[in-house]
Amino acid sequence: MAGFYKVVNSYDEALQGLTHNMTVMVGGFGLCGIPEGLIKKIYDLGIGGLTCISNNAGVDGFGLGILLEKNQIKTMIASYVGENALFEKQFLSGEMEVKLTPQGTLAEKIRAGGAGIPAFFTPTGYGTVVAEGKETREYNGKHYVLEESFTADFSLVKAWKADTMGNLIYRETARNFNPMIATAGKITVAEVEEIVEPGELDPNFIHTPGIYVDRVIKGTFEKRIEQRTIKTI
Amino acid sequence: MAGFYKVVNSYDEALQGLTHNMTVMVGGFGLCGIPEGLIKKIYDLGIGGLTCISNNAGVDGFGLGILLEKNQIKTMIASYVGENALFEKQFLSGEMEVKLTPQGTLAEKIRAGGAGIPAFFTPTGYGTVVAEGKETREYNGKHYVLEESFTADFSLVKAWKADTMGNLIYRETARNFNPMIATAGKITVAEVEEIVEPGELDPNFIHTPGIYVDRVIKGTFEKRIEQRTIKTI
Amino acid sequence: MALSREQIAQRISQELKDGYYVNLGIGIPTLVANYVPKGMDVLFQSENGLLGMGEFPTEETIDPDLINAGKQTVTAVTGASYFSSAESFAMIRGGHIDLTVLGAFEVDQKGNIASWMIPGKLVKGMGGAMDLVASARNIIVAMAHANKQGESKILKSCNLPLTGVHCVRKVVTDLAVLELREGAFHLLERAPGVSVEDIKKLTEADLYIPEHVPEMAF
Amino acid sequence: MALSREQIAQRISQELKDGYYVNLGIGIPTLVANYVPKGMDVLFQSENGLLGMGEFPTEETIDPDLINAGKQTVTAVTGASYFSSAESFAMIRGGHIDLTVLGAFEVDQKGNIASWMIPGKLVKGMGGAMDLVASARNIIVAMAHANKQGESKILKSCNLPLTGVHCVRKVVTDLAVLELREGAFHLLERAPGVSVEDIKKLTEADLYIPEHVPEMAF
Repeated sequence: MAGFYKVVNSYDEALQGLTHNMTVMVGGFGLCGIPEGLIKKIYDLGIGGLTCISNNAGVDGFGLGILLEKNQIKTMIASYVGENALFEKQFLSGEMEVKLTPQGTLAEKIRAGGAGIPAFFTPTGYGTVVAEGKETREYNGKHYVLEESFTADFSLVKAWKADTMGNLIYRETARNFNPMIATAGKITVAEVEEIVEPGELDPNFIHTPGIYVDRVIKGTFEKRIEQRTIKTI
Repeated sequence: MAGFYKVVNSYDEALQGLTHNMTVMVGGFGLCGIPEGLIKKIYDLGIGGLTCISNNAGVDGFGLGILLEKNQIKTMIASYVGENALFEKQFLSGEMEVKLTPQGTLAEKIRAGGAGIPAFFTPTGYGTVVAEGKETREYNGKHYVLEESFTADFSLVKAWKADTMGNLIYRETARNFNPMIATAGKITVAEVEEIVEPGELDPNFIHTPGIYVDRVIKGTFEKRIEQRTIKTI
Repeated sequence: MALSREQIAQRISQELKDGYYVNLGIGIPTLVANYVPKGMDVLFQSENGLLGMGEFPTEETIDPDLINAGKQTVTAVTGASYFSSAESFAMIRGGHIDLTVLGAFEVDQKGNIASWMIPGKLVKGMGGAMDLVASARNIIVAMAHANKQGESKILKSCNLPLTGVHCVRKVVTDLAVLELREGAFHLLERAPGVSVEDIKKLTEADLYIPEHVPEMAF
Repeated sequence: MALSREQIAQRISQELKDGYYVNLGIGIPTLVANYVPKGMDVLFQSENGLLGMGEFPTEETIDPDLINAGKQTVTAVTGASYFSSAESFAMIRGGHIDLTVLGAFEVDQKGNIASWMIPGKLVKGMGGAMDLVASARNIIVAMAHANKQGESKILKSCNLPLTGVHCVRKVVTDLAVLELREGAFHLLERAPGVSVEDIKKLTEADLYIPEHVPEMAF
């Protein structure tokens, strides 16, 4: 299917159109399931002023952490950050704005963005700083906060396998935020471990249908482990 | 896992606790992917006054259509109905109340119910009768309608395979409304074609995690076809 | 001469582009799938949960678990995927479908469409039509230009209950191709042998007629 | 004597029931998994997208694609499932988790909990804690009864920024098991060798003391 052949052969092609001050969503939970090569390419290109939406912000020298070295992130939207010294420094100095968002609200805001839902009520954060300035409402005696959805100029995800038409499957907990992020970008790029021919992925078990994916690139992954824990017998 | 063994051996057990005037969600699209035996059992039990949430209402003598024979449905919430004469009669005579809901809004209301979202904004139905009496709001120049979520006393779904812990997978377009409905019932019963041992379903490709499913029963399915269309060469 | 249903579908197929994801409504729109230009790849979405709908099955391959939104047995093409109705309408509502083709009873010059309900007749429901028209980036309506009594269905303002507002962009009827621009239907093409005067007569809406209105080419 | 972290976890494990789906927070709550009573089956949910979290892996089975919400490498039990973060929090927010155990800096008699932010210190974020406390049907807080300066952390009203309101039901500290009923903490059990007086002294909140307060049994 020529019109649906989405494989690109270079990171330059993969990120074509990404420019300063754009909003970029990046999949992954900690260092698990992150599009390593695409992040590295943003670093190499030196694109700055980015608003970055991702559950975490990497560690010193790996993942989104490398973008801090050149101050490429202007605003970081995440649920949990500060696993690295550089982040802490830029956060405290005010060089970078950080908008903390509860993890489930973050996931749902991204899912809503991709699904054409501009806003929804959630119980999360009611009565806390998260609800400040936001509309609240009671349903059946419980209180809810109105949250608006997120979309992005570019969505960068990491998948296990893709076919050339952009259908994706993820592996284990490396799935995390990737499926929703894949739906919420004007341009969605998937960096994957393996690219197969259409028909090789079972249509019954595709996690992200190709309609959401604009470009597919085969990456190589270090898969660095953040907390190496081993059973002690 | 004793505590997670959810298989029941009779339809009586499967529907235990279902009583008159309850709200019941039923999976399926037309006659595709419907819990045939569970519907039949409601008919046999003669439970009435039901509020039934399902995309369609079956045909004469099959699917939800059989519940009309004994006037068991008081209120029908669906996106498309009237494929059967009995439905038409009860609808027009006012014996049954019918609340038509756009298909995507119906799917999202059920998904929201299971996901703890009491209400959301959707563009669907703005400017039509569907939006009458509902709050509307503008986001980025586009108009949206506030829709509230659905939950049910019982959710009845049809799956292809279950393991004994209630993990489910669906097959092809027989998936349709079943996954959301599985999440939105106080008690969720899955009628399936095959029951396997835990571990036999790939954990990477489970459509409905067992946490949503309370009871599993092995059914036998006629799988009646509504519109038999064959290629004419 | 007025176009047949097949010819309307054939004309609409000229609006397809390589790599388009397309949702076709029931009726004439379904026929568009038969006229995909050679060498062009298009994927059809069926809102019950299938991306990559193929042709009807044979007696041997018929499968009750595999139907389209019209509840007809179908097949799936290579590279297809199945998903839930919630995911399907997330796809639709999120604006991921490139082109939606659907039928209508009436359209008007405000871009409104009425396609689901005729007061006094049995109401079967809107199915997915309201979601599709509220969400699609690009909607083409396939319909008859007038009813059997010769009354226009291309109106200043719809009479029937609406399916959606401000959403119609292009209309292909048995007589003409119309595009809605700034509150008026622009007459882009006419059916072979049908005169501009014929079309004017059967169009209640404001109609902008360019100097040259070519005949449709097939 | 005050309980150790392990003993707090052990006491909380008595609240488990066969067939429970449980989410354990970071710290003491994680240890609860080590004390599941024999013959009882419990499934642990990890909010990054795993239902059925198992023990830590061996050097041979370690897998960077398989971590828990604390970013530690883990394993999955038989019958586990993986899903997206949106699905995971749908599960949490929708009230499908039977029991949530999490740590806290402070709790108060209105059922409020503060666990994510200390002004003046670096704020790392709330992660999934706000979703968990806003949604769980059944929340147990595992925490120290007082800080090192002997100041109570069981308060009339939390001082720190809140994680959630009106959500705490039960608190297990190094000194006591408390249950919140009608605006007061009821002292259900005391740690072995700890007197009711000791607990009263270190509890700022309104404390209801029944006639008989048994020692915890392990």
